[in-house]
Amino acid sequence: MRIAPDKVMGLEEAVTRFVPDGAHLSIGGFTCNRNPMAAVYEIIRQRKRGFHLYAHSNGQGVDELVGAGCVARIEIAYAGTGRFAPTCIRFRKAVESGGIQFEDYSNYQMTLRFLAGAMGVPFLPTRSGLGTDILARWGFSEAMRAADPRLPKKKLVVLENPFGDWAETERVVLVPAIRPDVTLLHVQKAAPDGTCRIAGLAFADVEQARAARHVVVTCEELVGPEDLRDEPERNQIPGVVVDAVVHVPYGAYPTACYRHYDYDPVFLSDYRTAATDEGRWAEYLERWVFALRDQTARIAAVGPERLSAIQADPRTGYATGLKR
Amino acid sequence: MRIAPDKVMGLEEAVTRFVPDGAHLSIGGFTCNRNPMAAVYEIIRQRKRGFHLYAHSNGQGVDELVGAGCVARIEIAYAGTGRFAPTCIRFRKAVESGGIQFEDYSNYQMTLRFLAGAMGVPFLPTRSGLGTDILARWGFSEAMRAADPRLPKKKLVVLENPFGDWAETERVVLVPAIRPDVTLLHVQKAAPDGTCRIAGLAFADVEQARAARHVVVTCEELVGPEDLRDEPERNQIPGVVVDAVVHVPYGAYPTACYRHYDYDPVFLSDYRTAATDEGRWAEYLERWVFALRDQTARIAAVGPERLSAIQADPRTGYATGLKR
Amino acid sequence: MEYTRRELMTLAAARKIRDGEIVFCGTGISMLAAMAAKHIYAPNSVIIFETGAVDSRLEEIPLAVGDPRVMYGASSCTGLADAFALMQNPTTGRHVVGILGAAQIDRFGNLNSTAIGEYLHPKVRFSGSGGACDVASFVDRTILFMQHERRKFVKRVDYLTSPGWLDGADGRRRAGLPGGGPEAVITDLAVMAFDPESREMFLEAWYPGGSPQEVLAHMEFSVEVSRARELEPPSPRELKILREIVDPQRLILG
Amino acid sequence: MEYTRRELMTLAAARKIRDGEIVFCGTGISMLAAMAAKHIYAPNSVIIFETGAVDSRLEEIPLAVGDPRVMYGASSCTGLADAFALMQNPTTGRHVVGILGAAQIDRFGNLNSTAIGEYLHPKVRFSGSGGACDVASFVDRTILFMQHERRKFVKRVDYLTSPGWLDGADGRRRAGLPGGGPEAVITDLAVMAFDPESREMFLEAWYPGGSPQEVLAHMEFSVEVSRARELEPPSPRELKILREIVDPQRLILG
Repeated sequence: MRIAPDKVMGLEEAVTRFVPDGAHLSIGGFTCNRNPMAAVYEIIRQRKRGFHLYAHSNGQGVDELVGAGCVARIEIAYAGTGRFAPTCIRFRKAVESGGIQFEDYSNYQMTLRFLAGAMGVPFLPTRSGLGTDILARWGFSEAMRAADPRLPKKKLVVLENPFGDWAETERVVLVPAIRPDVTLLHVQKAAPDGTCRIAGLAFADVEQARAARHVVVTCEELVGPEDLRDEPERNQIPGVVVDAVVHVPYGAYPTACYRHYDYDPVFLSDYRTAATDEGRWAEYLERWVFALRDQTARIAAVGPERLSAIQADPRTGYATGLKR
Repeated sequence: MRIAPDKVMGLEEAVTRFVPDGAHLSIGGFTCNRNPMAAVYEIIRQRKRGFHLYAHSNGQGVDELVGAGCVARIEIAYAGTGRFAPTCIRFRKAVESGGIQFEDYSNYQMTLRFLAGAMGVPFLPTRSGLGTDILARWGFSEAMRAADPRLPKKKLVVLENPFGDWAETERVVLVPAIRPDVTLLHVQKAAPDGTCRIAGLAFADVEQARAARHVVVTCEELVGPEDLRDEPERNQIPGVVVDAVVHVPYGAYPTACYRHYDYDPVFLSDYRTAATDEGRWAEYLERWVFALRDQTARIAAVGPERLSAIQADPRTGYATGLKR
Repeated sequence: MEYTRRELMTLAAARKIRDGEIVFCGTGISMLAAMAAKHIYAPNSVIIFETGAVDSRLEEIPLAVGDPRVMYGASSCTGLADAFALMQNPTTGRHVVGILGAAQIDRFGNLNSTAIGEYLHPKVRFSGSGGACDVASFVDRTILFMQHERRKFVKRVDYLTSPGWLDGADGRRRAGLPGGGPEAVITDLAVMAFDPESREMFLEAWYPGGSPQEVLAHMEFSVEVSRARELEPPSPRELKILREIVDPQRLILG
Repeated sequence: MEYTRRELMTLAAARKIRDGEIVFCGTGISMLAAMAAKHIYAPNSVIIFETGAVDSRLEEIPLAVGDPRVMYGASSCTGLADAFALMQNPTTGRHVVGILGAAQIDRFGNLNSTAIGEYLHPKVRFSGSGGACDVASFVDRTILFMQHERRKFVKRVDYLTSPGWLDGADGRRRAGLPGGGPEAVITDLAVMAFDPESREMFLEAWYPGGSPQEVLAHMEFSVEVSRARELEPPSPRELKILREIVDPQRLILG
C-alpha cells in the first residue's frame, strides 16, 4: 500500500523496488489468462531467487517462475495451463526431482486464504477438504513451520462448530491467512493512483491485491487520473493498496487479456515443447527472456503477424476463430 | 434461488408469494439510499406481521416497517437516516416503549453475518467489538435462543486464535451466519432471469441477496435477456439467486437511486414530522400507504413537480443543487 | 450411425444432467458434456465455472476455465470467491451438479488428481486439486469422468484429493461434509453408479459392443455387475447437436 | 476575523489529519473535518466511507454516508465488506484515521451511541453502532467529536458501543484489539488528548475566550489540565477555504 496521486514507473524499477530475493510472492490471473507475464519475465531477467510463491491456479506465470529457478517454495492449488499443459511441465519436473518445496490446497482454500489476508483476520472457515489428504498431508512439516515466523504454525485446523448445529454444520476447516510481501497483477486499465478496472473475470486478483503488503500493477491502458471516476463501481481495486503502476501493453502475453488479445496457442505449444527438454528449456530462457532487454523487445520478437492473429474481436473479447 | 429464464411478475404477486407473515427478512440499501421502498409499502399495504428483520443501516425502509407494526424482532447495527433522522423515529419509539425485541451488532458484523450466510458457513471471524457491550449484552436471551431453532444458540463467540499469533491476532469474535427467508432489493437494472447491475455503491446488497433463501428484486429498468451480457463483470448479483423480478420505476422513492433520482428532502422532512406524533403517524400511513393502491398511484400522488426536483444530474448522478 | 467412444462418453454424462440445474464444469470433456446437456436435454440448466462466470454463452469451446471464451456473453463474471460460495451455500449448492475428472478413483468415488506415489516424493505429479476438492466437498451430486484403466481404478488412491463417499455409507456425514456425492462415473467403457446404502461403486451400463467382463478386466477392484445393462447408443439427434453445435471444430471430441 | 465554535471544532479536528493518511469519516461535522483537512493540510489524504466509496470528490456535502454524493467522482465504489476489510487489514488499517462522534464518552475515550439507561429498557435509544464500533476496533487512531456537556462526559458509559482505550494502559491489547485508539476529543469548548501511558483523557487546549475551569465544569469526571494551552484561532485562510470550498451552503456549518 502507498498513498500518492502518481505511482507510475518503469517495470524494471518496480521489480527492483518491490520484488526482493526471497519475497513471499503472489501473481494474478488464472491458467492461460491475464497472468502478469511481463513482470514475470522482468523478474526472471533480474535473476531473482528464493521466492515463496502462493498460487491458486496461476498457470503460465507459475510455471515460468518455477522453471527459471526463482522459486524455493510454493503453496498451490493447481498447476496447469488448460489444454496446453494439463500439468505445468516445469512445475512437475521441479516437484518430481525434489527441486522445490511444495504444499497443496484447493482453489477455494487458497482464495479464502488471500481473502483472510485482505480482511486482516488469521483464518477463514470452509467445509472444503474435510476427509481428504489435503487436510491429512502437509507439505511443510511442523518443525519447518516452527522455525519460520513467516509460516503459520499449522497447515489447517478443524474446528467443531461453536454455534452448535447452526447452518447445519458440524465442523469446519480453518485455513490460515496469506499476506504476500508483494502481489503482481496485470489489468486492462489502471489510473496513476493505482485504481484498477478489470474487464471480464477478476479471478482472485482482488483478494490477492488486498492481502499483499505491496502491489505492482501492469496495465494495457494507463488512463488519466479522472478517467476511471465516471463509473467507480467498475473499479475493483482501490488505488490505496497499490504501490506501482506500470504501463505495459501486451503485459499478459502469451496469456490472454480479455477484450485486448487472446492467448497465443503457437507460443504456448512451443513452450510445451521447450519445457519438456532441459536443453531446449535453457535455449527458451535465453532466447525469450534473457536476450530480450525489455517488453518492447519481446513484443517486437513476437512480431506483428502473431500479435495480429490473437487480437480480440470487439464483439466477443477474444480472437474469434483463432486456430487453436 | 430459482432457475428460470423469466422471473418477471407484479409487485403484489411477488410480495404475496415470497414474503409471508413471520418471515426472516432483510432489505437492501443504506440509510436514505436505494431502500426497496415500493416493496416495503406493498408489504405494509398487505398488513404483513411478525417479521424477524435483519438490518445493518437500512434506514428508511426499516423505520417504516417498524412503524407500521410489521416487525416483531430486529437485529440491527444502525437505525438512522442521516441528517433526516439521526435516530430513526419509529424505531426509537418501538424500542423505548418495549414494542419490539431487538439485538445490536455493528455494521461490519452484520455484513459478515450476511456474508457467512452467502458462503454457507456457520460464522465468520473479526476483531470488531472485542471489549465492548456489543459482545457483553445480548438482546435475545439464551433461553429465547434455545427455544427457537431459527436463532443461533449464541449471539457471538470469542475464539482464541488456533494458529497461535498468526496475523498478530490473539483472539477473534465469531459472528453467526444469517440466512434470511427473503431479501428485498431495489437496483438500477435487472434482466428477466434475475441478473442485477447496481450503479454506485452496492452497500451489502450482494451479500444479503446471496445469503437469502428467496430474493425479490425491484428495478428502475427491466432490460432484455441479452442486455446485461455485454459487460458481465458489471453484474453483481447472479440471476440464479433471484426468485422474482419486478419492474418498479421510482421503486426506492423517497430514498435515492444513484443516476436516476435523489432522495426527496421534502418527503423525508415531512416523514420526520409525521413519525414524531402518534396521530400524525396514523394519518401518514393512511394517506401515503393504505390509500394508494400501488406504486403508480403513489408516484402520481407525489406529483411531477417533486419528482422533477430530484431527477439525477447525468454528470453527478444526484440532483445537483437540490434544496436540502 | 457411427460414433466415437468420446462422443458416447460425452452424451452419457450429458444425459445425467437435469433441467433447471446449475452445472459446474471444468475443462475438456466435462465442459462438452455440460454444453451438450444444455443444447439437448436441459435447456434451462445454467453452466457455471469456478472462475466466476455464470451462464456463459460458449460460442467457442474454452480450453481452460480461465479462457476468455467463458466470459463472452455470460450473465455475470465475478471471481473464484463468489463461484465457490455459490456452491458451498446450501440454498444454491443443493442445485449444483459438478462434473469432475481425476487420475485415480477408488470404489467409493474418492479422487486423486495430485500425485502417484508418495506425496512429498511422487513418482508422477499432477496438477493438484484446483477446484475439484471444493466442488466434491460442496455440491449435491457429482458426475465423474475417468479413463477405464487398472492403474486408474485402484483399491486405494495414493492421495485423496477430492472426497467421494470417503469410506462409504455415511462416511461423508461423519466427516462433516454435506449430503450428496458421486452419482456416476462415465468411462470409455461403461457407466458406473454407487449403491444408495453402501455407497460402493457398481456397474450401471456397459457400452454397446462391450461387456461387464471387459469392464472388470480394466479395474484393480471388483464391482457388482448384476444391475448392469447395455447403454443406449447415441441417437442421430444427439450426435448432430454434439457435432454441429457443441464442438464443430472437434477441439475436444478429437 | 469572526468565527463560530462549529468552525473552530471542524478546523481543530482537521489539523490533526496528516498528509498521506486514509481518512474514515461519518456524517455531519466529521465529514466536514475530513474535507477541510484535504483542502487545507493534507492534500494527499484519501477520504473513505464505510459504505465503500474511496476518494470521493464531495462536490456537495453528503447528508449521510449512503448519500449518492459520496459516489460521484469516487475512484472506487464497492460496499461495506471491502471498506471495513480495508480498515481491519493491518497493512492499510495502520494508515487510517477515523473520525467518530457519540452520545456519551468516558475518561478512556470509550463511546456510547446505543442507549441511555438500561440496554433492554432504555430511557433514550440512539441509532446504535453503525460502523463506529468497527472503526474504533480497527484503525490506527481515532478523533472523536463531542458536545461538551456533563451528561455526555460521564464516569461510566451506559453502553460501551465503540472501544476507546477500554480500562486504560494496555487494556486494548489485553482485550485482543490492535494498537491505536482515541487520540483526541474535539468538543465545542476544548481539545482533549489521552496520556500515552495511562491512556487517561487530559485537557490539551481550551478555546479562545474559554478556560480550563469552564471545560471541567462541563464534565462528570475530572481531567488533568496542567498540559493545557489556549487553542490557536482559525486563520483567515482556514476560514476562507472552509466557508467557500468545503461547505458554501452551510449545510453542516449551520
